[in-house]
Amino acid sequence: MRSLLLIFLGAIAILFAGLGKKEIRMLPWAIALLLGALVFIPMDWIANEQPDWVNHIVPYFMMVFDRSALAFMAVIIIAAMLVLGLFGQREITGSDQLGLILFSLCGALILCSFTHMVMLFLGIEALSIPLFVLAGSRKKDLRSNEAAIKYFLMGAFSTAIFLMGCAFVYGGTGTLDLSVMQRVIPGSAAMGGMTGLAKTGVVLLMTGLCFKIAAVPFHFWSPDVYEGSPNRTTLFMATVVKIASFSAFFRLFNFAFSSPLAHGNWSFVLAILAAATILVGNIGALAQRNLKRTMAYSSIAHAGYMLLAILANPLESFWALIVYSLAYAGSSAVVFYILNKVQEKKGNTEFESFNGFGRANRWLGILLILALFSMAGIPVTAGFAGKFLLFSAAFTGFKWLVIVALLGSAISIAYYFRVFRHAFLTEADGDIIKPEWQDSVFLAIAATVLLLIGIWPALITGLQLFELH
Amino acid sequence: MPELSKIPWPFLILSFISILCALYVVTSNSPIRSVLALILTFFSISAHYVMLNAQFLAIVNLIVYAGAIMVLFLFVLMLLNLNKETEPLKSNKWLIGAAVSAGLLLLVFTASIQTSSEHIMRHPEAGTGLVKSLGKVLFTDYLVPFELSGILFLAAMVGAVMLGKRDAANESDTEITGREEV
Amino acid sequence: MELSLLFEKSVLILILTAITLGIATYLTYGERKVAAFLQDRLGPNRAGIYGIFQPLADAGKMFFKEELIPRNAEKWLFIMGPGLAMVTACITSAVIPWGTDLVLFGRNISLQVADVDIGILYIMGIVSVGVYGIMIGGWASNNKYSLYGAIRASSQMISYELSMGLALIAIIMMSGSLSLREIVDQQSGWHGMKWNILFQPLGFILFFTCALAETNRAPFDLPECETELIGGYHTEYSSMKLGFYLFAEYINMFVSSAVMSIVYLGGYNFPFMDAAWFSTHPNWLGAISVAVMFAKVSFFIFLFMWIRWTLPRFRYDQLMHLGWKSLIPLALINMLLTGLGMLLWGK
Amino acid sequence: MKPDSIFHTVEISHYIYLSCVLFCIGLFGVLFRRNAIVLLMCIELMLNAVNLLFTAFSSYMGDSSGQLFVFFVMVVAAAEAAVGLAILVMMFRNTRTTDVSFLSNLKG
Amino acid sequence: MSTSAGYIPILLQILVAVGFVVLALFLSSKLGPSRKTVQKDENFECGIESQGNARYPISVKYFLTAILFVLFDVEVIFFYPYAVNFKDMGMEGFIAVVTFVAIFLAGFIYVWRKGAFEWDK
Repeated sequence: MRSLLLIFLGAIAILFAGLGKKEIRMLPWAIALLLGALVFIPMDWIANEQPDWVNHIVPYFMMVFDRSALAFMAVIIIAAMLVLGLFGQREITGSDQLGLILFSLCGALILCSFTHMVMLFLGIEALSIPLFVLAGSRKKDLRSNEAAIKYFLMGAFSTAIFLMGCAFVYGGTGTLDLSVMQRVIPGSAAMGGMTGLAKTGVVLLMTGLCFKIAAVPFHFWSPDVYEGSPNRTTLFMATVVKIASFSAFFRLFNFAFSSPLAHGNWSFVLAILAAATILVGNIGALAQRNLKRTMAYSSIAHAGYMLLAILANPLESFWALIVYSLAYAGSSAVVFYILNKVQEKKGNTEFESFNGFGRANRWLGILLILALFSMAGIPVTAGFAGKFLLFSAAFTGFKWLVIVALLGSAISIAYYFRVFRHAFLTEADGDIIKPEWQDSVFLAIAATVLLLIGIWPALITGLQLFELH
Repeated sequence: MPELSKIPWPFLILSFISILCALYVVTSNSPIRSVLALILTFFSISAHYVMLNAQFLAIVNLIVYAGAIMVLFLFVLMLLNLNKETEPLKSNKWLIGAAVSAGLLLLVFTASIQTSSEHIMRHPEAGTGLVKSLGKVLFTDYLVPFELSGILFLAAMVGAVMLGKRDAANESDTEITGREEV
Repeated sequence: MELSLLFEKSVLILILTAITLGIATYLTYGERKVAAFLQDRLGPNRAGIYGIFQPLADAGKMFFKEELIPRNAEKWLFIMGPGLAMVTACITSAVIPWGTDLVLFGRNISLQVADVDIGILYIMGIVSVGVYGIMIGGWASNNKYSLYGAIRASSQMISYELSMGLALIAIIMMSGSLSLREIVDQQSGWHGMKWNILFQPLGFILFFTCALAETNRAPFDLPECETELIGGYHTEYSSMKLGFYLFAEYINMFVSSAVMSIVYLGGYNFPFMDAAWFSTHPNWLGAISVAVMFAKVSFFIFLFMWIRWTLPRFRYDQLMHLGWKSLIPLALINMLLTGLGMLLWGK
Repeated sequence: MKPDSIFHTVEISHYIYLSCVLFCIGLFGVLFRRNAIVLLMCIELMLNAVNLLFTAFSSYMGDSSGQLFVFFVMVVAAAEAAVGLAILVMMFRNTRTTDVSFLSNLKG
Repeated sequence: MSTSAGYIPILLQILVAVGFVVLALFLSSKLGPSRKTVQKDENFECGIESQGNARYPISVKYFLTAILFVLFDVEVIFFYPYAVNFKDMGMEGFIAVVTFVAIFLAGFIYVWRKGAFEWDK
C-alpha cells in the first residue's frame, strides 16, 4: 500500500517538477522513488500478519497486500528500476514520459494485489493506457506510431473480451469479489461443477489475459509492437507488463478459480495454450534475422514457460514463478541494454550488427553470455533455477507439458547460440561501447541477481510465504 | 433459442433496432454513417437500461458514449476528412473467416447459456439502479476504484497532451496541414 | 401506468409542444421588438396591430420557400442535421415541472411530462447530444464556412458543458436529488422565497454564462457570426430546414430559461404561496404558479435578448479561455465551497 | 398497457442472447474491417454489449455491483477512446491514412 | 415514480417531436417550388466559384479540446452520484471527493501549464 501511494504521489510530483523546463534530470529522483518503494516492501513483509488473505480483506479496500502480493511487487519494482536505470540517460526527454511510466507501474502494482474484478480491470487499464502512449512516444517515427496503434487496438480488443468474461463469470457466480467467487465458483456437485456461464466466462477471461501476456494464438501483435516501440518501452512491456499480467493471471486463476472441480475445467485448455506458446515462440524465434524480433519471440516462449506456474499447484509454483520472473527481467534488461547500444551505433538490430561485439567489449560480452545463458536455462544462472523449479512444480500434473517445455528449451539454445556466435565467433571488429557509470551500476545489479539466484535459489524460495490456502 | 412469440414486443422492437444498427455499423462503407448508427445503437441500449430500471446507467451511457465519445469520433472523422477515403474492404476470404469465427463464438455462447441461467432468479427489488443507491455503494465499497479511476484519467490526460500537443522545440513539426485553422 | 394517465400525459405533451413552438415563433418577434426598443426604433409593425402577425407570416413563408440542397452535399445528412437539432430542442422540456398539480375531473394532474429519478441529468444528456445536429448539418453542407461554424459551435458547446455540469453539482448537493420537482419543492420555504440563487450566486452566474454559450447566443454566437462566417453552420440552408435551426435556437433559449428559473429562481414558487387559502383552491394555485413560472422564464428570455443587443461578440480565443481557464476552476471552487459550507454550518 | 408487467416477462436469457449477438457483431467488425476508426467503433460496440449483459445480470439479481462495474467500464472506455484517438490523429499526421493494412511496414 | 414506466411519457414526447419534424420537413419540401439550376446548387462561397474541397483537415487544437472534454466530462459525471448522497455521507465522503478533485485539479493544472488551453498562439 505504502509503496503504491509513494509511487503515485511521486509520479505526480515528477510530472509537475518537469513542467515548463526544457532540460531537467528527473531520473535520479524517479529511481530514488522506486528505491523508497522497494524499502517499504520488507517492512510490510515483516508487519504482515495475515495468514490467509481470504478472511482478512480490509473492508472496502479491494486490494490486499499479503506476502504473495509483496513478492510480486518487489520483482516488478526491481524490473522497473532496471528499465529506468539502463535506459534513462538518453531516451527520457521529458518528465511526462517518466510520469507515464510510473503511472503504468501503479497499474502493475495493483495487478499484484487486487481482490476484486473491478480492481483487476482498472489495474489492467492503468497499466495499458500509459503504455499505448509510450509505444508511440517517438511521434515522428512511423514504426513507433504503428506499434502504438497496434498495441492500442489489441489492448482495447482484449479488454473487451476480458470484460465479456467478467460479465459471464458475474452471471454465473453472482459476485465480482474474488473471495466470494472462490466459494461460489465450484457450483453444487449436482450441477456438475461450474455453471455454463461461469465456464465460458473463465475461458473468456483466460483469452483476454492471454492477449496481454502474448500467448499463442493471441501473440501475433507482439513481435510488431515490440519491434516498433522505442527500446525502453519494449523492455518495459517485456518485463514489467508481462510479470504484472502473470501476477494477475496467477492471482485470479489460483485463488478464485482454484477449486479442484473448477481447475479441471480450465487447466486442460490452458495447458494446450502453454504448449503451443512454447513451441511457436521458440520456432518463431529461430526464423528471425533481427535480435529485437528474436527477443520478442523468445519473450512469447518465456510466457509459455511461465504459464506452467499457473497450471501447477500454486504452493509449489509460486516461488518458481517469482524466481523465473526475476531471472527473466534481469536477463532481458541486459540484452536490451546491449541491443540499444548497438542500435545507437549501427542503426539497426540485425544479427550482423553484433559481429565481433564480444571481442570488443570484454565485460559487456561476459554479461551478454550470462544473460543468454540465463534465458536459455543453463545451470548456475537464475534462469536455470527458475526453469528447474517451474518444471518440477508442473511435473506432477502435466508430464507431457514439461516434456514439450524441455524440447522448447532445447530449441531455444539454438537461437541464443546464434547471438553468441555473432558476438564472439565472427572475425569482424565490433564497436567499443563504454557504459556510463550509472549504467554499470544497474548492469552490476542485474548480473548479481542472475548469478546470486542461480547459485543460491533458496535465498528466495526459502522465504516463508504463509499458507496460500 | 427462445420462441420469438413469447418475447414481449417492446423488448423485441428495441433489440431489433439495436441489432440492425449494430450491423449497419460494421457493414457501412461510410465511417460517418457508422458513427451515426452507433449512436442509435447506444440510444437503444440506453432504452434497454431503462427497461432494466438501471436509470442512472441509461443516462450515463447517453452522456458518456453518445454525448462525449461519439462526438470525439465525429470530430476526428469530420476534421480529418476520412469519409471520402474509400476503405478497400478485405477479400471474401476475410469476410468468410470473420463471419465463421464470430458465428462460432456465438454458438459457444448459445451453448453455454442453454445449460444455465435458469438459476438467476428475478429479483423484485427495483431500487438498485437509482442514482442514490448506486452512489451510496460507489462511495463506500467502491471508494478505492473511484480514486483509482482518477489516476487513470490523469494518465490519459498526460498521454493525450503529450501526443496531441505540438512540441515547443519544433514548431513546424505538428500542424496537420499547411493550412491553418479558422 | 394506466390508460387514463397515459391519455393525460399525451394531452400535456401536445399542449407543451404547441406552446413551445408558439413561443419559439413569437420569440423571433420578441427579439426584433426588444432590439428595436433598445435601439430606439419601432421594430416590426406592419402585419397586424404592432406587427403581431409578423412571426406567423414568417413561419408561413418558411413552408413555401424553395428547398435548396447543394450538389456536393451529403443529402441525407444534410436533411438530418436540422431535424436532429429540432428534435433535441423539443424533447428537453420533458422533465420540467411547469406548475403545481391541478385538480381536474377529480384527478390530480401533474404539470410535468415525466418526473424521473435522473431529472436534471436527462437535460444534460440531451444537451450533450444536441451537438450532433449542428455538427452533422455543418459538415454535410460541404461548405467551408459551414464546417468552420460547426466546429466552432461544437467545440464551444462541449467546453461550456463542463462548467455547466459542475455548477449544477453544487445545487444537487443542496437538494440531494436530481429530480427537478424535488429541487423546486425544496425552494418553497420562507413562504416560497427560499430560492437557490440566494445561496448560489456564483453558481447562478456560471450557469447563466454557460447557458448563453450552449444556446450559441451573443456574446457567444461565434458559430454564426456574420462578419466572418456568413451564416455559420446554416449558410447553405433554406426553407424549413433553416427555420428549424433558428427555431431550435429559440426553443433552447426558452428551455434553458425554464431550467434556470427552476434551479435558481424557485421555479413556480412565489411569495406567500403557502397561504391557507391556496390549499383549498388548488387550481388557482396551479394557475398562478404556471403564470409565475412563465413570468420568470420571460424575464430570463428578456435578459438573453438584452445581452445580445448590448454586449459585443467575444473572439474565439477569448471564448475558449473564458470557458476553460475561468469558468471550470470557478465552478470547482463553487462546488467545494458549497460542500464545505454545508458541512460546517450544517444545513 | 402494463409496461411493468411487460418488463417482468422478459427473461434474463433474452438479454444474454441479445448482448452475445451484439458482441459477436462487434467481433466480426473487428476481424473484417480495417479502418482503424471503424475498428475502434466495433470495439466500443463490444464494450456496450458487455455493459448490457452486466446490467441485465445486476438488475435481475438485485445486486448493484454489476452496475457499478458498468459505470467503471464506461468511464475507462472514455479514457481509452481519448488516448486511442490521440494516437490515431498522430498517425494520421504522419501517414495521412487510418487504414490499418497500411501498417504492413511491420511484418506480421 | 422511479420505475421504467415513468419513461413512457418521454418516449411519447420523442415520438411527437420526431413526428412533427418529419412532417414539417416533408410538407415544406412539397409546398415549396423546385427550380434547380446548376449555379443555384453550387456551394456558396461569397459569390465566387468555390475553391477546392471544403473538407480539409483542420487544426489539432480542436481535437485536443474534444479529447480533454471527454476526459473531464467523465470526471464530472462522477460527482453526480456523490452530490445526491452528499448529505448522508458527511465529512468522510467529502474527504474522498476532495481527494478526487485534487487528482482532477492535478490533471487540469498540468494540461493548462502544458498549454493545451492556449488559443491565441
